[in-house]
Amino acid sequence: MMQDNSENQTIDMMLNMGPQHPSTHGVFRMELRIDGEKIIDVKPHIGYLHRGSEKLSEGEQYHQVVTLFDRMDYLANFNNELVYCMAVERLLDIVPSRRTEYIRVILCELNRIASHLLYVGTIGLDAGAMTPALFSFIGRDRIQTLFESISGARMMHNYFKIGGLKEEVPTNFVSMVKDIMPEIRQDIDQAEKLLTFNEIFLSRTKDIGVITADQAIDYGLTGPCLRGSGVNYDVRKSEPYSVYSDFEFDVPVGLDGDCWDRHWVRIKEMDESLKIVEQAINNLPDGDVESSLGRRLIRPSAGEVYVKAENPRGEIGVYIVSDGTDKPYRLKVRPPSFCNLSAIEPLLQDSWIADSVVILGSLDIVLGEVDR
Amino acid sequence: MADKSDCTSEDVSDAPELDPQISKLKTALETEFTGVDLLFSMTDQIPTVLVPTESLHDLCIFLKTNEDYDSKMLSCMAGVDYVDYCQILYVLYSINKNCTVGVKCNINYDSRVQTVSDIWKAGDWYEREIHDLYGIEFEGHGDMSPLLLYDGFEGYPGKKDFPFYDYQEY
Amino acid sequence: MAEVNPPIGNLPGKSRFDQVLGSKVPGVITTTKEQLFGMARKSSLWTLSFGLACCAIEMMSTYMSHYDLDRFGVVTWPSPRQSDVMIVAGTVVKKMEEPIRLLYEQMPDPKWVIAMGSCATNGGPYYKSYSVVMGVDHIIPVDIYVPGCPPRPEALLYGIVKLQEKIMRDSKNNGR
Amino acid sequence: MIGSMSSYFQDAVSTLISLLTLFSFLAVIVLSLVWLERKALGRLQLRLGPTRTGPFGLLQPIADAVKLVLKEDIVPNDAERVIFWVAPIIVVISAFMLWVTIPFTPGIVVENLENMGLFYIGAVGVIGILGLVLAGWGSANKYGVIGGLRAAAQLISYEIPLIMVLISVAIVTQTFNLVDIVNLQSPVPFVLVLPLGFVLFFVAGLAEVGRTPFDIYFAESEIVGGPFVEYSGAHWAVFFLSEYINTFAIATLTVLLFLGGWSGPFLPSIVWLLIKIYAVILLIFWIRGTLPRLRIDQLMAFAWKVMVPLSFYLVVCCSVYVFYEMPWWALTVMSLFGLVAVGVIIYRYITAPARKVAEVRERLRSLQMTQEE
Repeated sequence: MMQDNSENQTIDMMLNMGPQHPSTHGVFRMELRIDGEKIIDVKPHIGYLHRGSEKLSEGEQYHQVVTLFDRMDYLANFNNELVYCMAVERLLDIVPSRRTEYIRVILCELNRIASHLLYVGTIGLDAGAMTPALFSFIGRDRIQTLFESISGARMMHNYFKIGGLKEEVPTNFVSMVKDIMPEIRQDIDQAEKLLTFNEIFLSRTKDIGVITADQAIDYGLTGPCLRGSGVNYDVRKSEPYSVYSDFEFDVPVGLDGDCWDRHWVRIKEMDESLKIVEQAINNLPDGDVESSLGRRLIRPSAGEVYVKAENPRGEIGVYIVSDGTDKPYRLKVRPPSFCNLSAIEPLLQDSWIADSVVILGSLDIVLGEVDR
Repeated sequence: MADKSDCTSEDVSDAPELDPQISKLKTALETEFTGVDLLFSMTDQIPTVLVPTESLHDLCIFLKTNEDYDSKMLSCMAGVDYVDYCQILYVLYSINKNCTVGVKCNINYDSRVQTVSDIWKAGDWYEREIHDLYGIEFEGHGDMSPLLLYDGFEGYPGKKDFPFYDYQEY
Repeated sequence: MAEVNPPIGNLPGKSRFDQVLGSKVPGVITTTKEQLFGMARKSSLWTLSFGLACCAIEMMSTYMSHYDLDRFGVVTWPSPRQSDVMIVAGTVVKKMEEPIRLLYEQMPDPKWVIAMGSCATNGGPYYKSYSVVMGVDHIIPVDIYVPGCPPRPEALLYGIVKLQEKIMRDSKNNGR
Repeated sequence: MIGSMSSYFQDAVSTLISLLTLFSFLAVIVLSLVWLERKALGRLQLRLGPTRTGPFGLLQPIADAVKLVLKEDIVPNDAERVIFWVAPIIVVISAFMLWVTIPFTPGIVVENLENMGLFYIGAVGVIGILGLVLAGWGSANKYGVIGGLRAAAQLISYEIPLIMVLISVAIVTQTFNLVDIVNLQSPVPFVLVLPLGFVLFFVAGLAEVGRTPFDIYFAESEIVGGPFVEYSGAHWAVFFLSEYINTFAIATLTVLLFLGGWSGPFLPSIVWLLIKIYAVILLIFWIRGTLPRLRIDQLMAFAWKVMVPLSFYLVVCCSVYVFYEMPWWALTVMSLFGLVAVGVIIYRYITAPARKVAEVRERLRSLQMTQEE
């Protein structure tokens, strides 16, 4: 090692984290410039999972694009399918039946819980606790089993069709969901109680990774990351889509905008989601879930549409340009994780190396969505 | 697909006067930007204005600071390739007013456009992405290194003439 | 694309055992020795914790309580130096190609690769894409392909059992 | 002359035999610990742990060990070869050296150093740190360097309270001999006399062996294994071995110093000792399955602001007790007072996490009130 005896001085060290690192949540890579244990500067690199989904969807018919949306945010498959179907439905100017909308909302909210449960597990792993991950996956498996009995797949459901659902839900759908709800509540408690008020976890997350409300809006943060900073913004409330205006629920909001507040917002959000599921399953209307389009090829008239919805990770927007053919002319997704991740530079500055993984975990990114 | 590319402004801007959101946007902007060629339309339910490249930056600052629009959040930035030019859509959102405004801008591939990353930090990565996919240069943007693609990637995959099935061995 | 020449039938590299004893062990008991070692190897497949995309979530599910890969002695290690199996779970993108090759080369012999999911097998739903490698076998040698998009945890379990069978078969045939 | 030579020879042979016995005994212990850890953690996490390798997965650690020895042994190109090779040896030798003087029963011990048992333990226990730092430095990996430096900072800081507790035990018992210390605990184990000492020793011991929540220096989710990141095969197995030997040593010392060692009714003494040791080890595994990891600055703050003052207080208490020849429960009271009072004061006013807990609880209460309204 180089050493200058006449004048001892410290030099910064470059530390590469990722793309293969146990806690970069996939293939995110960051170059940290560190001084001892302190991070001075960070340079994020993404694109290690850039699959060109947007370009690919220009070559697929409208019905086929749903599969690509499944794989974009692979933790919130139903939510992604919903926003795409809503966009095309608005392009075609059709409205699905009320039963369809209710079933969609139930599945989306259950998916939100599944996604947040995975978050609880991963933030625990990042902070060094391994047991919450195993507990939270029990609840997640329960939800996935329910999804499987409905759609036939544990993750990539391909269940929402434009204007309807692929098929009617099983006859015991209502009883299945009602049975699963107390179990999920128990699983959530079991997983998060090991963490949320644990003193070590508090000291690892409280006042760490603070982002103010103005800064968060400037960076385009949405979802729990924005609400953790105290901004009450939820697309389900501000511009209710689907049938969300029928349900009563609160939007939990944090105060300080630190990692713990983001964590807390997510924990509370799961309770709210359960509330929505409960209301929806009790008032599930009868009717048809078949799309009014049938199995015809879709050729929407030329036009543009921008639709947004609330994903577990934040606001997802879909911009579709149609030129009257059976394939979208251009499809652009506004991925919530992409914007949330872009705030990593101010968040990581002057934090510790150990904090960097916790901050990244509290942003709860999905690389499939960041890179698309 | 290229011959259908003229479907943008004309089709949807049939009756802009009928929509109250459009007229509101029109009155707000026309006092400030006299002599600038603005074209108003609706993108689905979002009032949208098509601005020339030169006045894009000023208009964005205006929409951010204007009390009625207060667009503190750059929600989305999407590039669309219309073969001979590229259209960029800026979706601006105001949390306080709960209103969305769209700004469109047509850019020729040989020209440059002013960056908005100094107005909204969110624009930073969006512009890098659009640079990756369409090859548009943003003036005043500090770091234009590839974000999604790797160094040495040839071509601009967002463009319509970029091949689909042509598999390149890396 | 650079050439990667895998050892035929995954012959193990030089271990400490071989360096010390080397040729001193008589050939008569070789088969038994190899089989014994094969049993040890197949019972402790430590995987590299390496998730790429969607399949990584199902891979995590497999490690967790319900499916519990630990029953088979499979645990994850964060460093490639301590792992035997690389489960390529997800789409391999051209930008990710170099790191994957590097990781594979960092793993000590004997090492195995499981291509999990259709993306890692042949590109899957992204077969038209401009940035996706059509299967991880374009980069590194693959032992087990697990089909599915994403494969169910049971499928991955089956893949690991198949890999164990393969290890035993290889050790019986002395690596051929 | 010849007689002395042969006696030396006999001495050497007997020492060699006992060392070999110790080595094999510890190897078996480590295998059992690996199995027990995976099983115990599995049960904590609602799963089974290894089941396929042998009955109840009992052969799992053996398979792991055989596989690790058979793995390719990689020395990175940029590594300092000598340091890279020597580091694991230093670590494992220091781990074994500790065991030379630790008695299992009055009879079963390699060499009971009568006048300096505790002193020897305090001295030898530190050598392992050197190996960790060298391992981090020699592997020419930045994660390794960070891990090595973390190990140095952490282990040296927690050595102080550990040694202070050893000193206070020595003050109370007036001996360094571990066998005597255990015999003195026959009516009342020291956990009742020195509860503070027990807690301090256990916590500092957890930090010494890098167990959760103090597994900072090889934190898997941050620095990917720290000093061990570049080690593979047999070298890594050596680190693994020494880690478990150290865990076993800390548990054994806790039992010997505070839990009455091998004394107990009905069963043979060695069985009692092993029961107690495994109980302590299961406690360590339980903590591993429950708690998250501290951060390096919090870890150091905890050492210097909580552990070190408390351990000095304990030494003062023990000196006062010995000087004024008080009854044994006086020491318990003083110790408990220290544990409660000093602990609470430090907890409330010095350590940062506690303040935050209060803050957060208050906010939660207010939020609940608003929700009820």
